[in-house]
Amino acid sequence: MVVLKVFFPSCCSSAESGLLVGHWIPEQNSAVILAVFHFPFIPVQVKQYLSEVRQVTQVNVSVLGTWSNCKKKEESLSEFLEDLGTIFSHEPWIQLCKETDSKFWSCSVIQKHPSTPKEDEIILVYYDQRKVMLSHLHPPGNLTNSTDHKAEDASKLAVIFDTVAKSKVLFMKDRYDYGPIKLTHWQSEGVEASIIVELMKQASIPVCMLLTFLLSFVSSVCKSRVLKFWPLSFIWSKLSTCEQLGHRLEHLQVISSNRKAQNQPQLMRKANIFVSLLADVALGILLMSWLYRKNRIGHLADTLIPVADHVAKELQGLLQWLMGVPAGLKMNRALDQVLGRFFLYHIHLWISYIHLMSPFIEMILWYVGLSACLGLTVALSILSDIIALLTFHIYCFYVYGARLYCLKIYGLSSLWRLFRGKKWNVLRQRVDSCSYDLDQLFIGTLLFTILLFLLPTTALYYLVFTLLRLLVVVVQGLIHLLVDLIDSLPLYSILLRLCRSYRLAAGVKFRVLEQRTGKPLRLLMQINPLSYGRVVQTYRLPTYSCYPKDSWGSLCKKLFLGELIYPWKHKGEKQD
Amino acid sequence: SPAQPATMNPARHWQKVLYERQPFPDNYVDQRFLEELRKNIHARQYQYWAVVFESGAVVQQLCSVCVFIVTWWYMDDGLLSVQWLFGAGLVSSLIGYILFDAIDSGAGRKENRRTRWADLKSTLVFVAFTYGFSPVLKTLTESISTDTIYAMSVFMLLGHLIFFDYGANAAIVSSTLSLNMAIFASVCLASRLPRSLHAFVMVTFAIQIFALWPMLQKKLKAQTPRCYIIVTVVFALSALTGLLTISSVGAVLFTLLLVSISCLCPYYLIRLQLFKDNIHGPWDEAEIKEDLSRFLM
Amino acid sequence: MEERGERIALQCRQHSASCREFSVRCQPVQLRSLSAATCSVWLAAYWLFVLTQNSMVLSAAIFITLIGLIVYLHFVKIDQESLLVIASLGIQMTSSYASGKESTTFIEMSQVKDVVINEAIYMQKVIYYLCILLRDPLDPQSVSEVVPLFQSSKPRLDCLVEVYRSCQEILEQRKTVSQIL
Amino acid sequence: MACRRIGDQEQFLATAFSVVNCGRPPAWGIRTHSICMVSDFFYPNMGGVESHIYQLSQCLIERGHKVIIVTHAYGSRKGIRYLTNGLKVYYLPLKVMYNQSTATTLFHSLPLLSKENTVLRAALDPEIVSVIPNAVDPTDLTPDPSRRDNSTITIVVVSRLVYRKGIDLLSGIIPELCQKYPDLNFLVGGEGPKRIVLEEVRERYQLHDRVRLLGALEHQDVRNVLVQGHIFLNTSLTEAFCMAIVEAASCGLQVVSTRVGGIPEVLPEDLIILCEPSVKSLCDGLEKAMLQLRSGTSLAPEIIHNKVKTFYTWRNVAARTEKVYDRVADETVLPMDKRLDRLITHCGSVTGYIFALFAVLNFLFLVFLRWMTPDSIIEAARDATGPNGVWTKQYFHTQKRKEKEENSNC
Repeated sequence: MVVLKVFFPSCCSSAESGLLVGHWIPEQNSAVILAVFHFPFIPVQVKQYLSEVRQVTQVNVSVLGTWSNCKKKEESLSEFLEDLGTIFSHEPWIQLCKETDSKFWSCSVIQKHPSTPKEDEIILVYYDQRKVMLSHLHPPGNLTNSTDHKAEDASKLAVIFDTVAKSKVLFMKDRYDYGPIKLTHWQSEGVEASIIVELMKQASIPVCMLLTFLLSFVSSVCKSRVLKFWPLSFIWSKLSTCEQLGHRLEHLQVISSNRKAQNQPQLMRKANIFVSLLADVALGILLMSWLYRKNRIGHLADTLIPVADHVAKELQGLLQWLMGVPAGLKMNRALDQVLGRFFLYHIHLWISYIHLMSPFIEMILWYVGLSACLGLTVALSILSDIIALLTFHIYCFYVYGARLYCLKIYGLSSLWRLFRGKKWNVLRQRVDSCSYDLDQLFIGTLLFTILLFLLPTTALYYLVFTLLRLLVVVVQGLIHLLVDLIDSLPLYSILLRLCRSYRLAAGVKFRVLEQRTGKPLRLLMQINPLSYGRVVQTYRLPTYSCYPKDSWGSLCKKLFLGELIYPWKHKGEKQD
Repeated sequence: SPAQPATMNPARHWQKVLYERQPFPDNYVDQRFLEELRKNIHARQYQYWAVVFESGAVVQQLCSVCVFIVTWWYMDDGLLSVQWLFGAGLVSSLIGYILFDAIDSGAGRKENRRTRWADLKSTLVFVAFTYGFSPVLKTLTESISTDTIYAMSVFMLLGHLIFFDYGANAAIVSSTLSLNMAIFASVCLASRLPRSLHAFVMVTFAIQIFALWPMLQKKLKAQTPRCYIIVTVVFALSALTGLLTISSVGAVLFTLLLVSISCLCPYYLIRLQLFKDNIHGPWDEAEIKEDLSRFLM
Repeated sequence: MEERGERIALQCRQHSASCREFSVRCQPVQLRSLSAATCSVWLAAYWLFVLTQNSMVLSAAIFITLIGLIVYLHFVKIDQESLLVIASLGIQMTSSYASGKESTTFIEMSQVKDVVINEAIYMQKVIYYLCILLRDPLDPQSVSEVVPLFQSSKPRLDCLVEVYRSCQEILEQRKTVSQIL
Repeated sequence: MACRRIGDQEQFLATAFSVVNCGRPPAWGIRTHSICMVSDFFYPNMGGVESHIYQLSQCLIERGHKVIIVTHAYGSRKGIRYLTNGLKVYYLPLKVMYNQSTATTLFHSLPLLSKENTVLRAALDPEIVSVIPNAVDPTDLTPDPSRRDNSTITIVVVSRLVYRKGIDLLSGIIPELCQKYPDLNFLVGGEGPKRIVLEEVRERYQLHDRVRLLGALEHQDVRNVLVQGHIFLNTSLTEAFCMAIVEAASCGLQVVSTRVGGIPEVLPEDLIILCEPSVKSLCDGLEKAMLQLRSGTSLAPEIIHNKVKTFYTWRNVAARTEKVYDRVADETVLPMDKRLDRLITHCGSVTGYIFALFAVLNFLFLVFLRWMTPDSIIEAARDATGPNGVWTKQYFHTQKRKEKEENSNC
């Protein structure tokens, strides 16, 4: 038993009687109807027209059968239709017949050569021609990597989609000229819009060229050797603003390159970059317009200095508290005093620095605010850098505390081994037993005791400053995460999925339409849109990764051992 | 097949081998089953006085701890002057040092290849470090409550007694750990004393009594057992006397402890040997009786 | 049919010789358990309200239950799972949620290697389930992926065997076709 | 259903036990059982226990029994799988605690060694304890004298490098013999905490070119190592069966071993030189073996292999195990009160009551579980592959019918 499938465009269901034109796929035993040629026509013209279409589209379009749409069955017509089969010889010859009062069509297939077995079942599949033509099929995730293989093993549906998409020309052809042949198929209505699009396409070429020129100039300036010297390059690598600018520069280069996108993913990538850039700049300008109205910058500057002052005061209070009996903990008084004074001196330095800066703050902020026109992400990056600069004293405290604590922890761990009569074997990477001399033992234990009793003091300082540092790191990390989100979100694809869900197809789904015995099975083929998750996953723009590299466990271990932690960005570089 | 009838040799006896298929079922129980079972092979006969002699090491160590605590008590109360303790320590150390070489007439020193210069260097290191760190020690535990320090010291001294090398061959023994715990306890206690000089002298004394004194004892025990007994008794008596001046109840309890360790415990050990019921057989893990460490020396 | 005390119903419709649809209807939304959950949340909120005298708590509780209900009906509770097998086209799985949302997956026949009943260990239990074996495009003899069917309703074996038999009948047709071609 | 650990002489039986279910009437002469093997160690892990369970199961399936194996999941290998001949394996998603063992194994992993020990420790009637040797697959372990270097003598040691395998003795033997005989080499396969001792000996006596430490060996590589040597040395301090010496003998090596545990029962006297567990005795034994080798009085590898080949076969083991299963299946299952009675009377005056308490708790837990998930909810497994496989037949019947119809249609 062989099943014959007829894919029929639903827009043709009300067409007048005529010829069914489409593509026959023998290996699937299915016919894809693309259009209906109306009566009357001259067979030679039809054949000539089809051969033209074939040349242009590279699809083997031919007359597959006849289509009759009439009130009641007429004997003469059916005979005539059968005769047509001799003129346009096709194997098999499909005869579709719709009676206006009934939803159920009759369909018959005539085989000239009965060598093939009897076909006793026909499935009619309705499809929306426009949607199928415009949609882009996304094969399931695991198949995407084997693209080269797909050519030969392409799924059946992909072939059908391909056929419809390629025969776009067939639909175009009829737009303006009313030639000798009348067809029914899907027709576009947005002619005016397409003219605007054409105009924009023309205009975009010089714009792109100008942009490319500008960009090459900027990038050559960036690459100049003056900026490569040590202190400058070091600063560049530490500032997230520079990285963000570099990233955007790359994006602009991708957009403005006059090479045409070769395939769908590249096209989508360009569009995504473009839309995300636009959205970024729009948001940035919105921010700017908000900032520069009503002298908000001045207000900001006026509040910033007191805030910094206030933070310093709070820190001083914290240190005073630590130098007393914090939370009832009894710490080593001498060491406590030394550490507390050291940190207090630092805060003092910091306050005087801030006050020195205060007259210029407003000006700096004003100029920095201008950068928002480059995009919200740039503004956010600058914000992150400013936070890093303003909390430099916290960073310093943290580093001192961590170094001291780290030293103690390492000292204690090795002295603890000595205490138990063990030692670390560097060659074998394990703990060996070892017999120490009496004096070694004595000094080791003495130092161990001293370090052990001084540990709580150091640990408390370390704990407090680590918490402060973590706060800053979390804020910076959140900003970076936001920037990354704006950078990587494929806005265009998401918009497409939202408004034209058929454009991004994950596959198809079928609905069984109501049916009657003796009539062919009718199915409605609909496009199954891609889920949002997969849209984001497929079209995510690559960014420099700024996600935490180490797990929570390793982070906790680092914190415990007193190793330095940094925000999620620039992990590899900041090792000193 | 394994179930071959036993006709080929009816008189064949069952053999305890696996490589041969025997005309017996797998769950066959032979008459000789369990005949290799042995009991109490390793049970040892102990001599009462020998065990008492061996318990001397424990008594000595208990007395050392007692003497140390008593001395610290005197120092803390100001009954013992720093100079006196330092002087006494110095003199006894010198005597001990001479004795240490005199007992085996320098044989041990030759074996260890340890020069007098090394001894002097060690002494200098001790003194210098202890003296240098004594002010730090003084302020070290200022903010920690005295009870905590006492608890820690007791814990450490107990640890010292547990891990001390009494001559038994057990996994728990670790003379390094034992000595370190004693030093830790002495540093803790020394930091409670009124002056930094006190702390210095106390730690020095701890080194003498916990590190040097056991070395001398070991040598005494090996070379002149009779002398060792006398020294032990004298040491125990002096410790008791010292304790008696502080607390008579403590002295009584300590006496009871010493007596039970040196007299009752050996007796009990010998009695318990009668109840031993160890099963041995060829399935036991074999013991390596040789000393294999010579291959790695 | 009963599964863990829940009633489920298997419905089989034959559209044509080569097209069959099986749908398993799970137990409908249980008003009792839903209202119990809602009531418990509200009671807790009321208790908090009595403690704190803050009416925000009550509005938050209402908001949370509403959100929870929507999420539950829209993303969690599956009302019906159906399987549409069309011999020459493929197999389509549809699960409809309580809110009416449907999620559909269609697998082309050329990818389907077989439909089998498999055993799996699930929540301390060994259960049977029906699954579609997908053919590996690189190596037609091997299986690239296993797609389980009726994941939320988990029908019992006797039910599965029925579906399995029908599926196999249709897959048989496909095999004969390929032999002829 | 009877469930018992069968105390035969295999060291792993503390970790693996079988559940025998014999509900069916005897078919063609031999009774068929449904057997469930429970073990923490199974394929893809490779080792003695793993291959034992696999081979035994295969032989039992061959004899018409239905066998399933229950083990824990290994990485991505979880769920239910079928192996050769329809051996069904349940890889349960259990948490692995330590060294591929789950909590249950860690619990009762007491070494039950020889029959005597089992009987003594568990206070059992010796009649219910059967001794079944382990089997060795001799087809893979064939000698290959061409791989030997006959200008020197090579002593092979293949064992885990742990204290119980007597690696400390080996560390004494190596310098002793290497200093005496300059043409002697050692080849040591295996890994373990005592490796460091061997490395230290090698460094100390500068024997890097003569003592090769191969590290951990896969099971399939063992033969490759064995055939390179002349003498196999086993220094175990305790051993139940010692597969290693049988494998070595099967590869045609002269075996020198300590006389501990069940080793004297494993090989006949002409194939093994038994020594006391001391460096001196083992050195003497090795010297004797070397002397035999030099003078040519030792047996040829092929002869040794042909002898060993007949000793321990899987079919034999399966047949003997089957008998134990038969006997166990005949035993009546004691009711709960009898079991408690037995626990209280057999296991000491105090511990007996404690055990009985645990038994009662376990029983209550079982009752609770049955209340939580009644039997009616649990799907009964259908035998898909065994001799009376349900589906396969039905499926093939329907398929055949279909085909006939098709043929008539065409």
